Amino acid sequence: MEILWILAIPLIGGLLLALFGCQRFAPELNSAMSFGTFLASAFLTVRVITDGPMTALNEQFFVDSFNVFLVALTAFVAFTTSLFSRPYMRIEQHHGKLSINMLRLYHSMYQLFTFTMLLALLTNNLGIMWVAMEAATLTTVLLVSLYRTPASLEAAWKYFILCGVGIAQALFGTILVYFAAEKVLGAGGTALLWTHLDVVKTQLEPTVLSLAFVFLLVGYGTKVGLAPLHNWLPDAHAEGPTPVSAVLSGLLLNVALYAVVRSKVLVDGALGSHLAGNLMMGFGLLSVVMAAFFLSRQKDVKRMFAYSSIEHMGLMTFAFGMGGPVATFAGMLHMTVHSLTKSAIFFAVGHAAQQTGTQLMERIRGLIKTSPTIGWGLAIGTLAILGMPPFGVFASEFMIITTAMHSYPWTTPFLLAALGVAFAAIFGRMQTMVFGETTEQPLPHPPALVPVFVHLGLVLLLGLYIPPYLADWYRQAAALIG
Amino acid sequence: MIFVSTLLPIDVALGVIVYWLLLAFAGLLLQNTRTITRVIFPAGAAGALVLAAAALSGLGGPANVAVLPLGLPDLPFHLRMDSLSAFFMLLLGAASIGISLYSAGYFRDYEGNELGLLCFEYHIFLAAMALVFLADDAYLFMVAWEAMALSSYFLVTTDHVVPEIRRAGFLYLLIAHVGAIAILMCFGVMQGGHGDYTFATMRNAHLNELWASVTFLLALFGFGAKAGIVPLHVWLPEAHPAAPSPVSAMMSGIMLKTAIYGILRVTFDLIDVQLWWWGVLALTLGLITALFGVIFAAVQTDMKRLLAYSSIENIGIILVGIGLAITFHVFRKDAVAALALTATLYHALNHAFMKGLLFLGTGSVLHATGERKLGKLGGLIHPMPKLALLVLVGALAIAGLPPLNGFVSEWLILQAFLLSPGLPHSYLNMLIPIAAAALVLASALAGYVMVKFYGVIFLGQPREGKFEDAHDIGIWERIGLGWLALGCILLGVFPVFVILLIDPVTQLMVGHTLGGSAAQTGWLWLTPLEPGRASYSPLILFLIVIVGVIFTMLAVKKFYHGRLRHGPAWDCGFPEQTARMQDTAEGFGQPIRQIFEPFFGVTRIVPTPFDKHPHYRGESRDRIWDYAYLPIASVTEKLSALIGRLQHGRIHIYLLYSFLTLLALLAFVR
Amino acid sequence: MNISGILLQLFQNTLVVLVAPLLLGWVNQCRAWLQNRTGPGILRPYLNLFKLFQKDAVLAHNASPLFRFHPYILFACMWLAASLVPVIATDLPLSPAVDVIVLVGIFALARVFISLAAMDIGTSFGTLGARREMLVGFLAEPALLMVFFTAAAISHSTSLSTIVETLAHKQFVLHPSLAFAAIAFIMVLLAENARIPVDNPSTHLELTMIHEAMILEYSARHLALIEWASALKLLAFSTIGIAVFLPWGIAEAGNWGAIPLALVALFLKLAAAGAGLALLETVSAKMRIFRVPEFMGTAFLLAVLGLLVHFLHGS
Amino acid sequence: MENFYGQLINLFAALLLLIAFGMLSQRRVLSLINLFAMQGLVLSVSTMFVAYTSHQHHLYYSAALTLVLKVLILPWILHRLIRKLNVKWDVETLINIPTTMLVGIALVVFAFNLAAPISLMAGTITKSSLGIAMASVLLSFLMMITRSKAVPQVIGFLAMENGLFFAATSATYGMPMVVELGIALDVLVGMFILGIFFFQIRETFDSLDLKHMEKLKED
Repeated sequence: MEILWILAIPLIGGLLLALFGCQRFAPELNSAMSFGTFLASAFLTVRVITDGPMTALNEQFFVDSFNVFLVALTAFVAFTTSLFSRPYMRIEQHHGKLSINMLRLYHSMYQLFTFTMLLALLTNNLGIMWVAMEAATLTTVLLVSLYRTPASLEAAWKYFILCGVGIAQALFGTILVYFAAEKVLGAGGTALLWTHLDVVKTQLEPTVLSLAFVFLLVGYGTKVGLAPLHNWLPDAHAEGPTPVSAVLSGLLLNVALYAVVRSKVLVDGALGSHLAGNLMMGFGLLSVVMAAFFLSRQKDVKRMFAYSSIEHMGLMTFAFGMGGPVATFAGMLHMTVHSLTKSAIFFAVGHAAQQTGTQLMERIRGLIKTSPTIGWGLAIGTLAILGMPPFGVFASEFMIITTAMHSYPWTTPFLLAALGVAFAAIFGRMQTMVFGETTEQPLPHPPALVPVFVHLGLVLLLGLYIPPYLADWYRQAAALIG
Repeated sequence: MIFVSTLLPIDVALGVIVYWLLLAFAGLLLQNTRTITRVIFPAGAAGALVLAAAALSGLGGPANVAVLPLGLPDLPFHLRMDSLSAFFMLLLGAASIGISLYSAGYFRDYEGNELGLLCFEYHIFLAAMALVFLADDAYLFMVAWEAMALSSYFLVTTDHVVPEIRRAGFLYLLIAHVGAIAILMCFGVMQGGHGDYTFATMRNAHLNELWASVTFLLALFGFGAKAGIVPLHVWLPEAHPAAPSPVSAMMSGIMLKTAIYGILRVTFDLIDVQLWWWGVLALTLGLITALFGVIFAAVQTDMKRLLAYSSIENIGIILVGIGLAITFHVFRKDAVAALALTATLYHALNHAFMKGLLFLGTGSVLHATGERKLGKLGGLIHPMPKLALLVLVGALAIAGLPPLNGFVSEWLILQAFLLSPGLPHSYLNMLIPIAAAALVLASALAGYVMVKFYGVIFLGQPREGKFEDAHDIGIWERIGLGWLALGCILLGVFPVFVILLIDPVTQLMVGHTLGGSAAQTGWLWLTPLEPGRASYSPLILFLIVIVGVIFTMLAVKKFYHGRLRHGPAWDCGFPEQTARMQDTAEGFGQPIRQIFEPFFGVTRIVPTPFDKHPHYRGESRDRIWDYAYLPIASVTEKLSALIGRLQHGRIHIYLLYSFLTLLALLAFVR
Repeated sequence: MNISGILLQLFQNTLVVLVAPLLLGWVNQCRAWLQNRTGPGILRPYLNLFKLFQKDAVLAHNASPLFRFHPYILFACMWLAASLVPVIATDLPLSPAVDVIVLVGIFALARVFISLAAMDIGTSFGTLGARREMLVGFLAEPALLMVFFTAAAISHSTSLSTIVETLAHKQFVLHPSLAFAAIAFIMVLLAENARIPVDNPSTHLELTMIHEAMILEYSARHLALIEWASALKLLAFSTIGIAVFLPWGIAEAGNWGAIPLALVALFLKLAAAGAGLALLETVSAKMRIFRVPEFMGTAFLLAVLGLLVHFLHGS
Repeated sequence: MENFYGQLINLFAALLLLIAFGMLSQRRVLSLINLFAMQGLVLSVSTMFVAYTSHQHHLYYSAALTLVLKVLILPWILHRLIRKLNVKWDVETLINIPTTMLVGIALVVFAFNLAAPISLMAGTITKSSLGIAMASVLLSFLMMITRSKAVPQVIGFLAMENGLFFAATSATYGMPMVVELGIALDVLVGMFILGIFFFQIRETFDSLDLKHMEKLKED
């Protein structure tokens, strides 16, 4: 039942905001809708944790502890982001960057985007999952080009074409999976249902599935932002409005990775080998290393953090690729903390950019002086994302790296070297932005930094203490996807 | 010590840590200068006192263990307090009492909000260091370690408006982080495959020689980065001057010792095998570090940089001790190993007091004159006699002069050197005397450095401007400095008691103690092995000197008419004397620079005879920058430029990437 | 420690204080003879001290307490050093309190104090002297210590008494290492006591002066104490040299009969040493100040070499 | 009879591939659109045959869907667009057609080899055409890489969609209806958004040439 609510609220919200998007209360309505979604997802989570996995609408929808955790995360971050976007967008409008119609578009698309992500997470049907992923692209592409600047148009075009093409490969992969499943489950609806596929995964035809996985990996991997398919990501993050960057980086990538992980489970089950895992590890490692080296060349702050997202998605992909309880646990923990931290960082960065009127890092100075909350938010967030204890990112990285040392020792030097380079790059720039003298004016509207500190607080908590029920929950999920 | 009987030392230590954290948040919330200086810092000092007491009672007691239900789900926080950690906690507590009390006075004219933040970071820093000593699993250790690094980083960048300070902070945290990565890998190697990261399992895990060596090297690198072992020292002379003086005192006096703790913990406790060449490596590195540090200290022109380099030197001396201990331990000469280890720990303890005292002293000088350049200071003994006296104690102590504490530890190390012969390797036997010579040279140079430091700051006449308005130190500063100075004297005069304190640690590390033989002829006489071979009684020495002085004075008073006139300085009848005729800091260091020319990248600005305003400047740079660090930076630069090309901007190229990836993968799985 | 020990200690204390100027006078006298001058007489130093104690003390305006306090410390240190060296008997009750390393430490303490005092007034010559003193010192100190280490390595002990015991009363062995050590020790002695070729004790207003430059500002009683202290230092070094390199004749522990003999031996040795010192000073020329580090470095290397030779012979 | 239809479908498949090559080499936008429409037609007809032979009724729907969407609506939109944007006659210079062709042939060979083992195990009468489907997907990919203007690139994108659809029908008698509809919806919406884009791009860069959009890069 909650599933329907979760999906219905944002859908309705999208339509409502398409109608009333011009009203003054649109931002509040947006937040309210997101809050509703969050509540529903909370109820769903509680039920799944108590009653275990379940399906709905003759198996079209399906929740287990893996995707319910992502659902909760998505709904939560979507909610906090909507809170942040309210003053942010007001300030943008105040600066004359946005017209009222653009705001309407933004709000309704925001809700629809949430809807598509939740659909992709909740559906049991791989085909529908594909449709939802494509829809997620479609809903965000106009948001990326919201400012209508040449750069934003270019970014949006690249985003659209690259992700579209990538997704097309994923469709081919899905077809192949269906083709293989049809042999076992017979033609028709059930052959694409994850629950059924999971049962019979060992009987699926290996050669087909290996081919299928290649297509799925390239397809969804493009959306995850794995190197060398990542090229759309920095542009889109840098040029879109900050709330969009936040949800893209914090949520969409997770959802895409979720799709990859689901298919990995099938494929490894069918092949009985570790092929899929190895491929993922390879891509993950490549992404981490390349992103680290890209980082040291950035001038635009949002672009830099986009690359850091690539790095962290690579790390997660690596973790899920390694498999095993600890690594998977770490992967999911990393998903959580990364979404929270990265979105928090984007919130802070957004306000910083508004305050200084630029995203160029050498022009941003002395945030701590002008607006300490933004400055400290950025500083702490950056340190957290760099894997500094006692923040949660360190916890997950610790588990990932130690597992890697344990089972793939040769990878650790690369990982650690990459982390070191990334540290030098990001930290050096953060310092110049946060510290020093400045002559900036404070913002016209008070910035909303409650979300920032809520997120960072959670991350800090997760670094020091992972509540047992959360741990059990993650363990269940890890057991599911092994 | 009633409370100790009722609850374990580790509980008390934990309590103090929590208490410090509470103080930190209190400071952050209050943001009121008066309250923070008058209440919170003294309260922190009280906490330090309790911690020291707990550690004292924990020394020699059984290792007591605690597990907190925090941390990772399958790796909760393990804590353990054995003699080693107890000793270092004693160091932390005892030294930070003085520093906190001093801070209570020093920070009195900071603004409230800034001070609130500073107080927060300061107490977090304290708590983190204590937690490092308590940690008994890799995760908690890393958390505490990095929390320590972070808090100290923010303390260093307190005055972040200055670009140099930002740069210093960046360099510091970067090197600290690289070191932390190495430490993490070191733990990873030590757990040897059965993914359990508690120290307990590491103790039980057996490593073959190769992996043990890898572990040791990683630990040496990782902890060396924090300790400032050459060539990882570059952050130290940048960060220490940048920080507010109590923070410098804390970092140099205590934080560097956490690295020493780490090395000892890994080498003697967590690894079950040692190899003799580790000792030689540590010995050599230590000597290089010591000489390097002291030589650079001699040519510094900034008083805090000078002290920072002197810290490098002392770390080198400590490392030499560790190296000796390892070597002897490997060759089963545990008595001598215990001697070397005792000397090491003793010196660590001494350095905490001496360097704390000196850094705090520079803080007061800075506060009174607003001047850090030695070239502008001078004659401060007249406006600030109390400070001058207290700092003199520290300077003499760190110069390794009897009967103060610096001398005792160096004496012990030299004894260890002298008792070394008879090692199976003839090369080692050759190396040991040379090493001893180098060590002696370093400590003699330390005397040079300290004469320069004290003489240029406190003696003579102010070189530029006058410091009439330079006020002497207030009551809190006096208490803090007094405590540390007292420590320097007592540690120097009653060595036997200190050695008895250290005994349980050496027992734990090398399975042998010194106290039995050291105290065999009573607490008055320090006899490392047997009275015939070497003995030293600082107290008697002290008394004799005092008696001698008093006797002479009385005699002179008795027989001398005591007529005394005051006049201008004679100076061989030199016509006019100006303060600028005294040696500047550069001038005083010049002979050293001439002798050790090749060490430095020297840049000189020498005036021509026709200059209206002749201006001489000599600058000695650290060559290691050019040889070690800049290449690494440029390589990274090039690599990232190379990879940056991939981000080409043409969508066709991007499509081509995906296309090729697809084809490659298809070909691969096929 | 028994009463006789205490008596012996007191005796030596007084003895060294009284004898020190005599040695100084003797050396100067010998120098004069060697340079065909009629010298000032052996007792000249005593008269100097007496004269200085008559004069009024003149103190520079910005002299700090440290400046006035320093002569006493210097005197006490040197007195202590001189009186703890086993010159006539090896079982001085106080000698265990101080071994060779500590002895070096005491000299270092004195050096640091005299340099600080020199910097106190803030005159150009004073700081110059202090700098040079430390320059000489930081090389002389390790050299001296290395010399002692050689002796200590031979006798497996750093306490002077034991060293003397071993070298004088155990079986007679020629130690080649001691040869190196002896040369190094003499070089150190020249440097430490401000003798030619390192420094010239009998002149002011030389731009290359070291020791004199430091005490320019002192007068009357302070100067007297300093002079006396340097005489004591010379005595201490000579006795140390004697104790380490020609210890024969020094009375063994508890052997009271040997003490008068030891006393005679001591005076003979001192006379010889003083003459030798004077000879050295006469035949050698004062060197440029920048050559001093090389000189001291040579001493240091020789001392290390001695130690190495000792270990090479593996005794 | 069966295998006659089978041959017929294979013939259509061959046509599809031929058209794909044609698009790869076609310079003029207008004829590119026509080719695309033709491809859609071939696709729907072949789907119809498959439906008829395999009695899979839902395939009729999807054939109809294809007809409406890919033969009528999309080409119509494209025609309108190029008329509005008045790029109707613009010709783009392709780099060296023979090379592109050779690469294309290589791709076809690669695709066939890849598909061979799968085709064997396919139970459908259209088994052999799976390789062709894969080939046309790769060819459209290649086309997107070689085109330097926006509209042809999009056409390549849509052509890829065709290939996928063909793969679906040929390999598995089509996906479940829900999915088919979803995909169709996505394609349609995507087309609209692209249309919006063309105008935005046009009014920003006053040309649809992609060489204006190479600013965002590392330098």
